Formats: sequence, structure tokens, C-alpha cells
Amino acid sequence: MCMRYSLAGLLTNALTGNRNWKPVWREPEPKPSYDVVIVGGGGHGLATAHYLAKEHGITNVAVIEKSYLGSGNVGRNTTIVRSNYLLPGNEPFYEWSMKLWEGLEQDLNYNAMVSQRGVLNVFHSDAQRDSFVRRGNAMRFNGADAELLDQDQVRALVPFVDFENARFPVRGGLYQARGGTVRHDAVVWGYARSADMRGVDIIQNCAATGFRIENGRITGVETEKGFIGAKRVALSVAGSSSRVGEMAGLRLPIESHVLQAFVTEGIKPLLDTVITFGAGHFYCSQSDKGGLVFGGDIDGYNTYAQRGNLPVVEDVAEGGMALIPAIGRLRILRSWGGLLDMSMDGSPIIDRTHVDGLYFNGGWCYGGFKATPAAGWCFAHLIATGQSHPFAAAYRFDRFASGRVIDEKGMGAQPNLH
Amino acid sequence: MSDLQSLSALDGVSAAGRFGNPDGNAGVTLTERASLGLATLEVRKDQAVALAERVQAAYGAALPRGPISANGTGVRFIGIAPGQWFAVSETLPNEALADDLATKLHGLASVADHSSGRAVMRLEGPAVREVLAKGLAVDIDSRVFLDGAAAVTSIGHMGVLVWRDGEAFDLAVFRSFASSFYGWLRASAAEFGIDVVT
Amino acid sequence: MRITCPYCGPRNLEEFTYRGDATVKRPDSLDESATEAWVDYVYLRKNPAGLHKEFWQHTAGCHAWLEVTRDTTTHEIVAVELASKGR
Amino acid sequence: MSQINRLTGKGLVDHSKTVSFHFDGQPLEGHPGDTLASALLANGIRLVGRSFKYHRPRGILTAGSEEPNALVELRTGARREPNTRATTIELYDGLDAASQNRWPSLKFDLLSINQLASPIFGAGFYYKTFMWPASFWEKLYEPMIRRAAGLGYPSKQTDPDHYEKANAFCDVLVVGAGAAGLSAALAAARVGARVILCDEDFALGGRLLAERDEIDGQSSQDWAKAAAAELESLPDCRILRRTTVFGVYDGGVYAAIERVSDHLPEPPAHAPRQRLWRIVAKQSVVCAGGFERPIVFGDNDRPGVMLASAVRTYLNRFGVTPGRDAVIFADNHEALTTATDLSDAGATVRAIVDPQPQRSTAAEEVVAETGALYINGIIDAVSGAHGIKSVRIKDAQGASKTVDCDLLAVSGGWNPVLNLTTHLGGKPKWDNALSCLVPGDLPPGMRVAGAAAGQFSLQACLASGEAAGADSAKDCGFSPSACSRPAPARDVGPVVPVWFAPSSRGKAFVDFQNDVSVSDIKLAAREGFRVPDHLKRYTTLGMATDQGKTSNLNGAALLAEATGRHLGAVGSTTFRPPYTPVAIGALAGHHRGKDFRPTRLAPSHAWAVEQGAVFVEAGAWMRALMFPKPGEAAQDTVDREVANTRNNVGVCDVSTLGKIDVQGSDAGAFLDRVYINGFSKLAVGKARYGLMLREDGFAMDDGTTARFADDHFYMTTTTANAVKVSQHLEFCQQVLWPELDVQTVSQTEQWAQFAVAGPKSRKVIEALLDSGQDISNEAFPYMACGSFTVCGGTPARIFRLSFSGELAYEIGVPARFGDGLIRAIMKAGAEHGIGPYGTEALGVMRIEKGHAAGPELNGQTTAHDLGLGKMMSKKKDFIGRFMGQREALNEAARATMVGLKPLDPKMRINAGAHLAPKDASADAENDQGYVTSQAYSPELKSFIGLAMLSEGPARYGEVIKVCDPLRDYETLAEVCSPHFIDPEGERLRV
Ligand SMILES: Cc1cc2nc3c(=O)[nH]c(=O)nc-3n(C[C@H](O)[C@H](O)[C@H](O)COP(=O)(O)OP(=O)(O)OC[C@H]3O[C@@H](n4cnc5c(N)ncnc54)[C@H](O)[C@@H]3O)c2cc1C
Ligand SMILES: NC(=O)c1ccc[n+]([C@@H]2O[C@H](COP(=O)([O-])OP(=O)(O)OC[C@H]3O[C@@H](n4cnc5c(N)ncnc54)[C@H](O)[C@@H]3O)[C@@H](O)[C@H]2O)c1
Ligand SMILES: Cc1cc2nc3c(=O)[nH]c(=O)nc-3n(C[C@H](O)[C@H](O)[C@H](O)COP(=O)(O)O)c2cc1C
Ligand SMILES: [Zn+2]
Repeated sequence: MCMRYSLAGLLTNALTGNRNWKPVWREPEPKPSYDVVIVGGGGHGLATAHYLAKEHGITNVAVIEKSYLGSGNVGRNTTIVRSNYLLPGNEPFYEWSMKLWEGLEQDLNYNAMVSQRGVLNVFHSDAQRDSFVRRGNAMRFNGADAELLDQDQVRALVPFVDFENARFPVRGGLYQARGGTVRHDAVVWGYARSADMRGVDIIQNCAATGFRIENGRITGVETEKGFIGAKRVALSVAGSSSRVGEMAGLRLPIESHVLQAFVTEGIKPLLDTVITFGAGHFYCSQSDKGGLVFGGDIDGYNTYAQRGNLPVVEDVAEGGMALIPAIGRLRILRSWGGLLDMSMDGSPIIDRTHVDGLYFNGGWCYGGFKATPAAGWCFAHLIATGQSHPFAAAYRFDRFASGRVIDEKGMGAQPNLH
Repeated sequence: MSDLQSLSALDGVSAAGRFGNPDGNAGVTLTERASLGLATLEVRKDQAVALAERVQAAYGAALPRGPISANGTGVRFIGIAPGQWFAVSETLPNEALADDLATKLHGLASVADHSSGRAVMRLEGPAVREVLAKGLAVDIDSRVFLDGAAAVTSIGHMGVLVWRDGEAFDLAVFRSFASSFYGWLRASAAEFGIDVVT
Repeated sequence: MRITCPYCGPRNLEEFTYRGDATVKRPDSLDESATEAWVDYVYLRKNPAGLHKEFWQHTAGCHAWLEVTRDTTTHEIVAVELASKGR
Repeated sequence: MSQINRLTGKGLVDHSKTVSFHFDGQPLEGHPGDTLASALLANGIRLVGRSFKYHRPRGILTAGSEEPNALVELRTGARREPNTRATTIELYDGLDAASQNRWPSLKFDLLSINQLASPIFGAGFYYKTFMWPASFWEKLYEPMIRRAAGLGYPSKQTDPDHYEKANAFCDVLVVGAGAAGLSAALAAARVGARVILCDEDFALGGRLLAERDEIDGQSSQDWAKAAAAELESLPDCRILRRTTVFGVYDGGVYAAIERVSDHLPEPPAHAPRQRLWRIVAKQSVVCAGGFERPIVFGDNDRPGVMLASAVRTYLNRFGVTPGRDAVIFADNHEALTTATDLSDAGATVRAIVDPQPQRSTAAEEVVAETGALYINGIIDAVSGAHGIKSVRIKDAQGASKTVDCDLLAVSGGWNPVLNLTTHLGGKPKWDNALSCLVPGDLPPGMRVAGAAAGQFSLQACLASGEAAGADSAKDCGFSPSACSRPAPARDVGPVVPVWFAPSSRGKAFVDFQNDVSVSDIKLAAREGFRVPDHLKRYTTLGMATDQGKTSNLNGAALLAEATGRHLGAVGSTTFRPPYTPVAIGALAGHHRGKDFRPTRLAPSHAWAVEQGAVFVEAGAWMRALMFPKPGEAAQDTVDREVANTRNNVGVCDVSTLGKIDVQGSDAGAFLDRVYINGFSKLAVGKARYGLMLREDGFAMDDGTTARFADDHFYMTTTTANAVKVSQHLEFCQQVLWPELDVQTVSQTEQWAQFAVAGPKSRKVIEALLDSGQDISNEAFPYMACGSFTVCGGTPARIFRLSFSGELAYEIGVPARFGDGLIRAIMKAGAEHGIGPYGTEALGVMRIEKGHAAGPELNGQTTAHDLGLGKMMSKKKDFIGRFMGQREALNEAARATMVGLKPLDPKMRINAGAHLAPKDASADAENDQGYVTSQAYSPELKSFIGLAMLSEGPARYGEVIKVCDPLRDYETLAEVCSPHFIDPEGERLRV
């Protein structure tokens, strides 16, 4: 079993050659059956396991992951957390997530380096300001923090932004001081460790390959390590949602797209906040290792290849140079891609499926990292109680048929435009 | 006829002279082809054969089936899309070309005037391919992009129709983009030097 | 990625605009009983890992809408046709 | 002589010229052809930088782009480039470089005390700590961590240099110009293939320049020179020096960066700093060579420890000896040539330490030649913090011996450079015989040759390069002749590679730059991070600026050992683009600043500039926002423009609206299907307002469409949606209804179009009309359209449309007359008091009239929400019909468009404010809608607003609260009809 981390422990271990550290989580063989099997060892799957155990006392749980833990989007995202949403279906959920981030280290006894360095969305026109104001007010109506900054206030925060020679000059920004970044891998390891300590079995290299469904009810999961019986099965496989869902006969309002991300060589502190460009596709923060971590638009076509193409690389660089022309000589060190579960309205789904005992969590698009705690919280609630959590009440499948879509950007049923 | 002053798309945008590298002969020369007749024709449903015959009869050109141009009497027909051509004429300037086409091809093609909607620039000189390569993602090697060949594509986020006329390249860009396009061109040609002729 | 437009020839990805599943068929909008077909048409698209028939428009080129058959795991393109063909 | 380690007359540098430069302020000299690294070594400088975490003193390990240690800040001011590898910087006169990540100086660095705490600072320590007390994290721990992070300092000033992009097409792209690459390029280019040969180095030849080999009776350096010369002479071969192919993308697209001016103090006039090449190649041959592996042992990071191949590079290519007293520690025989080369250069080879049990004849010969001590054993300890002073060697029997030296040349064998072979997902394979990873599945069209393919002998490099070049040409349709070089039998490298000298003491570094040591790897394995990807993320192995080029495999080998697995089964992490770090500026090229995106200028732009207009970005367009008089306040300008238009006449350039020509015998039927309302019955000579939906039933765009003939319509769209609507129409035409005879083409650029609005507008238009044409109310009523001539025969289209709510016309002429027309309009209107108005006044007037625009057509609203639900035809098929009928899109509770009038007319109705019942608190439960648009109405002498309000139209007369907590603002307003002015539309029809 794992040990609690403490200052004393750290020092003692240092003095004894660090020889007594234990694995952060066990590597058990799967049991024949569990109360709940969670498919997908990403942030959401692991958070779900943690809250199932901690909040609902359900510990006879396995998380099965096809590769190594955190190999999916949770380990390849730009780590931005914020609760600056517009629509009533979304804002309370993301604000709850923000609150859970704020207490995460203490909850997990693991330092996930929640860095509330602020999130600044700059705007470039009156029309854009008005829509940001609408959003900022939605946040305030929901008890979240939001500030409207004028040009001078933006300049004070990020003096190196192009104010003089820009094609689309920055006129102000919407700022959420409580937003920021969280160390992505630590979130995985922290939730995994906490779930494991409470008895959850975490099983890597164990892809779900099929589902056993009898009389419309799920009875277990076929995996690379054999059949695992389960009273309830919860899918949390992000970009693989369609592939995995199909095995259970689900047709999902989801397309798989790739989003690329980039990191520069490590440099001394430059950017003290998260900043997003309002006139193009670019958002950026500086990691605690010193690299600028940034991204832009999705590539825009269905893919499972987990890598992108050159046009988006150029587009992101153009956006970056337009916003911060001082980064011209900084060098991109690495670029990579992650498979997004882009939904038809750009908002997620946490719901039951037509198969009894089979639950679905997905459609997180490019924004599910910030949702990790609340998604785990609400998904666990749904699995444990059979009822949607109030914060996730709008995240249902039936909204597509009814027309009660949650379309933050008003783009319509076209995943690559969200 | 008109009492109003007619301004070409590059009026007020490009001044004559040498820009960029001042040494030796310029790598490229830019000449605006102003006052050309420009029009699109798009075949009406099921009229492809009849249209081709009419164009042959009226203009002496065989409408090309791909992105190349066919020269008729006074009019060049450039394939720009399935069933669509861009017509260019010096002898039927400005709106006259579209009027002429609309009359002669009535019922067989939908004709639209673009004589005011494009800036047409002729680029030539020893560095012309190198300059264009800075924006044009189309292979314009002389063995691939033959005389008369054309491409609808974009340069620096701006739509462009380019066709080859002998050793020169003609570029048609949207009128409202003329200033930005010219900016791109000057920056791209700077290392070779560019002579702007007006 | 490069797509060979049947009209213009091979061009870079940035000249094209994507629109997803090309196997969908627009139902009859006057058939009031076609609710399910409409929900499918608007919200459910194929998303296979493997060959995918999809719409692209050559927006920076000839403006033709294309049906492209592409492997979503390798990005290999096996066929490109004009979407207007055979409709 | 200042260059104490320069070998007179040796190497490829130009000894006849000197180049001056500065390092940490110290003036130094080198020669053209040097890198900064070779010049520093020539000057006897070994200490160059400090490592990331422990601030360990570091020197130069390699001679190429894989360098992990010798990183400097190059240049100063706005051109400062942190983390630049000294080994790839081409020396130029005036070069200024500084060491980094040290304070106060390179020699004395305070943070090197971190080393003392290294037992605490082990892998992943921060995840376990900094949690107590919670509040300290933000105030203390995090700022501290961040200050310590990073290496060099970025410039915070705008990058002054220009960058550009270029496209290239070829049959065969050859990456790397070493023995294999030159052979490949020659084989392909000689038979006429279009070849592009890229090398990131400034000199062609790869290791041929660094070794004293012979090819066809020539020295390898001469052979490389001759091969390059022949390639230069072939018309279809383009050689790109200083050009790194950094990424492989789908469809044969290769991205490369050419460092056009980086070898100069600053780019010459008219030249870019760097150029991004987008290369489309039918075939490619990757000849990227190999990386030599370091061996891991205690204090293996001390300045003066250098890869053996790098030692040879400095000797043979740069004419510099990195040391005078050398020890060699290598597990392979190739490294023995290092001893010969050193000794021939006048250095003393003190010892050759061979961890392999067998002593070969080759070794005997080298020992005889150099007089070096030969020891079967390992390096056990290294002394000399700022530069190696001696090593302790432990032999196979366990006996130790200390040898003084200033250079330790190390080789643990070679790894092929695999990066480009994997960018499309190919996984490298483990090769047991070579003890390294070799390329696995390759991207389509790619071949690999030379060391990159695991062909390590020179003969094999030449032969495999030639064969790959010839085969590639063949695949492009050329007929190459038979290969001239027989492929030799596969050369097998070290049989038992030695990764780690386990008994050595001191911290043993695997990843030099990120300070990942053997103990970190063991700790990670102990804590369960047992796959390379977990190891990487937990320890940061391979995540530094060198991406683990010299460390990844060593790390995997140590992980294999720690977890009791075979190295071949452990696998590797993923290589990702770019191959070496790429400047963001280069990827953006020309597109920054004002050139970030093109600017579209309306036909009256020059005229508007003359009038002193203030402009605003509207998508790509610049539009006149307003036309202030000198000294006038903005609000006054807008009020004046509105009042003048409503009272007299105003003119506004509306050319930016999308204009689409719709022709064909089915044009009417087509429009019936794209608009919710009907158009086929519209009379010729008339225009009609139309609303388009998306297929999901939400509103997409609106505008008027005019009919000029049975088979000819002219549609207008909003400025913002022009392109989107065109694409949509093309989809409908080509995909949904190809059976219709309809053709569409954008005419936006062709027509300059002006709105002339106001009670006196008819007089102005009449003054422009050529004689004999009638636009009286009877002949040309509201919503009429027609073709006319104006101003002496200028063709014009005139529409009697009104956005402002006044009597108004839109007049269009071919854009070449646009500038002329605006001047003519102003002249004709002068006697009627005409004034131009900008988009701001336009916005005020449309709000006064309750016309929906961008803020209301936000993609979340339906026809019902916009008050246009009744326009939806029940009888016909149209886009969005079916889904638009859904209850949720039509229910009363939806936020629906209304007008708002503040109870106090001086109070603003802030756009973006939310709406709550009068006495309710501003919270989620009471959130009933939001303000979309606001304006000050000079006519009503009040602020007004448009809003989307739940059950809106049923609430006219109700007083609600306009809440803008974001700006600390609240006011009360009355809900009203959005048609504030002339609701019956009488003014339009006069
Ligand atoms: C480049 C990029 C940048 C992003 N930036 C942000 C950001 O800044 N802020 C933000 O909030 N969000 C961001 N996101 C989105 C966010 O990362 C995701 O929405 C979120 O991580 C998804 O949830 P997850 O962590 O559970 O997914 P994942 O980590 O992808 O977890 C799904 C897991 O399921 C596993 N799996 C798949 N199939 C099977 C199977 N058959 N059997 C077993 N296991 C299986 C996968 O291997 C994977 O580990 C970004 C995403 C990307 C790609
Ligand atoms: N005997 C041995 O054990 C052994 C082992 C390895 C190498 N060698 C010797 O090394 C040489 C290998 O020849 P080779 O031709 O395969 O390699 P090389 O190392 O001589 O040349 C590779 C070239 O590729 C360039 N390069 C690498 N990646 C690039 C990129 N992405 N973009 C642009 N340029 C890039 C490098 O700058 C270099 O010039 C031979 O001389 C061989 O004998 C010998
Ligand atoms: C926030 C963040 C910061 C990163 N910083 C670095 C870095 O400094 N160096 C590095 O090599 N990779 C960095 N990466 C990228 C990872 O190496 C890796 O590419 C990514 O997790 C995706 O995995 P893959 O490339 O193995 O598919 C970072 C990733 C993230 C999400
Ligand atoms: Zn095309």
C-alpha cells in the first residue's frame, strides 16, 4: 500500500537513499468481476473512480486503460482550467469544477500544482467585447469571478502584446483571475493514487474489446486480459468514444478530431497568465518548467492518428506572432496531437445509455481537462445513484433530438466549427 | 461611357519604380493589366455540348475541360472549375466582354462580369518562379505548368487565379485585396528587386 | 495532407474545407414522420477508424464539393470524386 | 597566439582570416568555418553553461544539433535567442554570446547548491511536497519554482527580423548530405530527377568532413567537395544548406527551415532571417546519419568529457584539439580512430579504456601507434568540476588507476537518427545485432539510407545511399543505371553495448540537460513508472531542448535493467516534430503585425481616408466607423450622422455585403429552398428580405435578394457571412440538388454599392440618373430594383431598400467607378445637406428600427426568437424546415427579441448585460435573457437596446432590471417592441 506524503516522509526518504518509496499505484491483475468497471484511464475515468470510492463508498471498482495511464488527452492537453462559460447548461458545472480544483491537493494529498495564474481572453472589437461581456455576466450570475479589462489593464498584465502594429488591435479583455493551469500528469497520478489507496484496481494495457450485454443489460467487458464481469460499466474514453461505443451498439453524436499542442524550449519567466487571442487561433501559458505551452484550432477532419498537419502549425504560429511578436525567436521544441471527442454542439454528455447499466461520459471536445474533477464527480453520482447530478442535468443525449442543444459558439451541428 | 473616373485596382496602391534590392537588373517586373474584360461563364444544366459549339463558333476557341486556357479571337478562356471558365479580353475591355458573352451565349451559360472585381498583374523576369513560390503552393515548373496552364488557389490567405502566358505569369486577385497582395509581392520580391511598371 | 482535386490536381490541405460524413442522405423535409431520420441526418455521422467517405470542398480552388475516401488512422486517401457526380 | 588549441593548417576553416566574437563579455577570435563551439574550444574554453536543475558546470559534449550542454544566449536586445546550441552556431564577426542559467557568473553560480539537496530533489519530488500549508503554494513555492525554471532569458521586445515561407516540389527529397545523402542525391539527379538536397549544416559532407577516410582514392573531405560540386552543376538539383527538415506530414509534405541569415550579425537588407520550406516530394531518402551514445558513469557530465566522434570532428573538420591529454572510453572499435587522430594532431593519448572483455588486433595497432595505455575496465571517477583534470580507471580485476587528462572521449556505440521516419506514426524496431533501434514502418514514399538505416560502415553508407537514390528516381519514372557500388555485408556494431558503468561513483547523468541521473531512473521504476513514457514524464528524461537525442536509449536501457526486462521489450517514447527546435517566427513567415491577415479595402476607402474617417475592422474589411469633424466627440459624431440621415440624406459604403449572382432557369426554385420564405414568385424588378436557416433549424444569415430577370437573382448576405453563405449555396447546388439548373458566383468585388438614405435621397439619386429614367415612388416603389445608367452612361443597379428605415436607395456601379461615384453622390447631395455615415450610425439606425444583425444572428437564435417565425413557409421544403419546427426552437419561454427603453433615458442599456425581474437578485435563477445591442437614439433622446428575453413579446410594458455586474452597472428598463421608430414603415414608402 501507498504511503501518505508528508514533509517528514520526504526528508526521511532522502536520508535513506530514497530506497523506500512504494509504487504510486499497485499493478493488480483483474478480478473476475467488479461492481463498476470504468473503461478509460484518463483524467475523467480516474476522477470518477476516486469520487465513486470517496463520495459514494463504492470501492469494488476497476479502471481499465488500453495503454499507459494518462496516455490520452489528459496527458497531452494545454492544461488550462477556467470556468468562463456562457450558457446556463455549462456555467454551474464548470464553476463546480473550479472549486474542486481549488481543493484538489488537500483532497488527494498530491501536489497537482494548481496554478491560478489567471486566464485572459483579449478582444479586438466592440462586438467581441459585447459577447465577452455577456459571458462575463453569465459567470457573475453564477457566482464565478470575472473582470472586464480595458486596454491599459491588459497592457499592465502583458506589456509585450502587440498594441502598436497589430492587424487586429487588442482593445481589452475578459479576465478570470481564478483560472489558470494545472500540471496534467500530476492530475492523473494523483487521482490514480488516491483511488488505488481506496481499493480501486487500476489495470493498464488492458483495452476493452467488447461488451457482454444480456437482455438489454450489461454484464461485463471483454478485454485484452480476458472477460471482466461488471454490474455497471462506465465509458470515459474521450477520442475513442465512437470506437468503443460502437462495440456496445451506441451511435454517438461525436466525431473524433485531432488538436495539436506545442511547447517551446524552457525560458525564464515571460508570461504570467494564460492568454487567448481573440482574432485568431492561439492560446498560451508558461509551464512550470519554463516552456510556453500553446495551441490553436483543431485540424478539422475526422482522424484517429493522434498527430496533425502543417497548416495548423503555421496558423497557430501566425496567431502567436500576431499577438506576441516577441516570441519570434523562441523555438518550438515539440508538437503533438490528441484525439478529441468533438460533439455536435460542442458540449459534453454525461448520461445513461440505452443499455441498462452502461453509462457514458464524453463529448468534451477541446475543453475537458478543466472539467476533470466535476466530470468525475457528476459521473460518479450518476453511476452510484442512477440520477443525473444537477450540475450535469443538461448533459443528456436527448438534447439533440429535442433541440435543447448547448451551443456556446452558435456554430450548429458541425463538430469541427466548435 | 461615363463621367466618372475609372480607377484600376492598383491605382493608388503601386507606384512605378524599383523596390527591394537595387542592384543590377530586377528579378521580376510587375505590370498591371488594367481595363481588361473579365467575366465568368458557367454552363447551364445539360448545355455543355451546345455551349462548347457556340464558343467555338463565336470566339474560335475550344473550351478547355481542365485548368488550362484556350485562346480565341480576342478572348482567352481559362478553365477554373468543372463547367466554369474565366474569360479575359483586351479587345472587349471592361464590361464589354461580359455583355458580349451574355448576348452570344444566352441560354447556354450564366455570365457574370468581373472586370472591376479583379486586379490583374503580369509578373515576369528571371526570378518570377522563385518569387511566386513564396506564396503559391502549386508546382509551376515549366515542364509541369505548361504555357497556358492555370490554377485557382491562394497566396498569403488571398484567393488568386494564376495563368501562364509564355514566360510571364498573370495573376488575378480580388480587387479589395489588391493592396495587401501588393504588399506581399513586394516583400517576397525584395531580395531579387522588383520593377513596377505603370 | 494533400488532396487530389479531380479538377485542379493535387493541392495542400489548407485549400479545402471539411464537412464530415458523405454517406448521409437528406430526408424529405415535408414528411412529418421522418423525425428519427432527421435527427440522424443532422446529429449522427459516421466516425469510423478506417476508411471514411467524407465531404470536402475545394474552397480555395475550384469550389467543387468532393467525396473523399480516406483512412482516418493513416490519412491515406484512396479515392476522390466530385460530389455532384452520380447525384 | 590566442587560439591555444588551434591546429595550424588543419581542418576546413579558413586560417587566413580571423573572426572576432565575445563570450560572456570576453573578446575572442576564431576563423570562418568555425562554429561557436569549435572557436571556444580553440580558445581553450571548456566551461560553457550550467545545467537545468542542479546548475552543474557543463562543457561541450557533441559537435552537432544533438548537443545537450553547450547552450548559450546568442545576440542581445530584441534579437536575443536563448538556448542556442554553440555547436550549431556558425561563427560570424561580432558574434556575442553569453552563458545562461547561472548567477552571478558562470564560474560561481549560487544555485549550484541545489546539488547538495539532490537527494530531496529527486524525480517527481514536487508532487509530494509544497502542500503545507496550502496557502504557501501560491505565495511562496510556486513563484520560487517558476523563477528557477527555464534556461535562457527571452527577449520581451518585438522580433525585428522578417521571415518568409516558400513552396518547393521535387521528385526526390534527400535529407542529409553525408556519404549516404550525397550518394543518393547523385544517383537520382544524374538521371534527371528533380532533387532537393537539404542539410542543416553549412557545409556538405556530414561525417565525411569529420573523418580521415578515403573514398575512390580521394580523402573523404575532397570526395564530399567534388560530389557537392557535381550536384551544383546539375540543373534539376537544388541544394539547401543550413536547412533542417524538421517534420514529415501527410501526403509527401516535408517541412524544413532554412537559416538564411543566422550566420550573419543580422539579416542583410531585403533578406529574411529564416525561411520555412514546404516541400512536396514524390519520394524521399532520409540520410540523417547517426548519433553517438555517451556511456553513463559518475560525473560523466564534467566539462572535457566529449563524445569520441565529436573529438574527431573538432580535430579534422575544425582544426581544433579539444584537449592535449586525452583518455578514451569506448565500447567499440570505431572510436579507436579517435586515438589515432588525436595522436596525429600532437595530443597525448594517455589511456584507452575498453569495457569489453576482448582486446582486438585493431586495438593493438592503435596502442602501438599512440603509445597509449590500454585498460580493460571502466571510468570509475572523474575529477575537476569546471573542467576534467583526471580520471580514475578501474580495470576488470578491480584495480584502480588515476590518469591525468583534460579530455575524456567517450563512445557507447551509435544510434540511427530515426526522427523523420516516425513522424507519421511508424514505430522503430529493435535490432539485436546492432543493439539499437532502427527504422520500422516508413511513411509512404520514404527510404532510409546510411547510418540512419543502421548502415554504419562508410562503404555501406555510400552503397545504400546510391541504391535508395536510384530506386527513388525509378519510382518517379526515371531509368537509373545499375548501382556502381556493391552493398557490403552488413556491418555489425558492438556486440555487447555498455550503457552504464555501475560501480562508478558520483552522480551519473543520463539526460544531461535536464539533470536526470541513474538514481532518478531507479526511483521512478521503484514508484511504478515502468514504461518509457511514464519514466519520461516522471523524471523529464528526454524532455529538454535536445529531446533526449543522446539520452533516450541509455535511459531505456537503465529502465530495462531496473525492471528486469530486455531492452528490446521496453520500447521507446515517441519522436515528434520538430527534429530540432524551430523559431515560431519562421513558422509564421510574413503573416504577423499588419500582415497577419490580408486587409480588404472598400471602393470608397481612399475617399473616406480623405474625409478623416475612423476605421474599424469588420472581418477582413476595414470599414468607416464614423466621419468625425475636427474636435468632435465620438458620440456627437454618431448623433450628427444619424440625425442628418434621418432629416436630410446620408451615404454609406455597403460594398462589403456579400453579393451573389444566382442564375439559371431554376434559380427561383433554388432560392425557395435556401430561404424560409418564397422567392420563385417574386416579380422581376423587385427585391425581398429573406432569412436562411441552418439545417438544424437555427438562423444562419439574412439579406435581401433582388430579381433582375426570370432566371437572374442577385442575393446579398451580411458582411460576416458572405463566404459561409457561398459555400452553403454551393453545397446545396452540387450535393443536395444537382438536378436544378442554377449557377451562383460571388459578385462582391465587382460592385461598389452605396446606401443613400434619408428623406432627400430620391433627389440625390435623381441627380445622378441619366435622363429619361424614372425612380418616382410610383415607377420605383419600395423594394423595387432595376438596371439604370448614371453619370453619363455608367451602368448601375439601383435597389429601393432601407436598413435605416428612411426613404433609401442602394446604388451599385462597377467597382472601378466606386471612387468616382461616392464623389459624385457627395456633389449631387451637397445642396441637400448630404453627409457620409459610418457603421456606427448605421448600427444606431438599424437598432432604432429593430432589424436583427450580427449580435442577434449569433447562431443560437431561431426564426421564432428573431420574431420571424411566421415567415417560415409551411408548404415548401427549405433548409432547416424540419428541425426548425421542433418545439424547443419555438416555445414561448425562449429568449426572444424585444426592445428595451431605460426608465431614465440617460441610462445605458449595456450590450452584454443580463436581464432579471425588477426586484430579483442577479443570480442564475433569475437570469432571463441578455442585451444584444445598444445605441443612443438621437430621435428618441434616449438610450435604447435590443435584447433576447424569455417570453419577450408577452412582456411589453414590464419593467425589468438590466444587470451588468461585470461593470458594476444596473438600470431599470421597460420592455417594448424592438421597432422604436416608425413601426408602420411609413417613411420607407414615401
Ligand atoms: C492538445 C489538446 C489540448 C487541450 N487543451 C485543453 C485545455 O487547455 N483545457 C481543457 O480543459 N481541456 C483541454 N483539452 C481537452 C482535454 O484534454 C480532454 O477533454 C480531457 O482530457 C478528456 O478526458 P480524459 O482525460 O478522460 O481523456 P483521456 O485522457 O483521453 O482518457 C481516455 C482514455 O481512454 C483510453 N481508452 C480508449 N479506448 C479504450 C479501450 N478500448 N479500452 C480501455 N481504454 C481505452 C485511452 O487510452 C485514454 O487513456 C485538450 C485536448 C488536447 C488534445
Ligand atoms: N563505423 C561506425 O560504427 C559508424 C557509425 C556511425 C556513423 N559512421 C560514419 O558516419 C557516416 C554516416 O554517413 P551518413 O551519410 O549516413 O550520415 P552523416 O552523419 O555523415 O550525415 C548526416 C547528415 O544529415 C544531416 N541531417 C540530419 N538530420 C537532418 C535533417 N533533419 N535535416 C537536414 N539535415 C539533416 C546532418 O547535418 C549530416 O550532415 C559514415 O561516414 C559512416 O562511416 C560510422
Ligand atoms: C503541459 C505540457 C507541457 C509539456 N512540456 C514538454 C516539455 O517541456 N518537453 C517535452 O519534450 N515535451 C513536453 N510536453 C509534451 C510531451 O512530451 C508529449 O509530447 C505529450 O505529452 C504527448 O505525448 P506523445 O508525444 O508521447 O504522444 C508537454 C506536454 C504538455 C501537455
Ligand atoms: Zn479543385
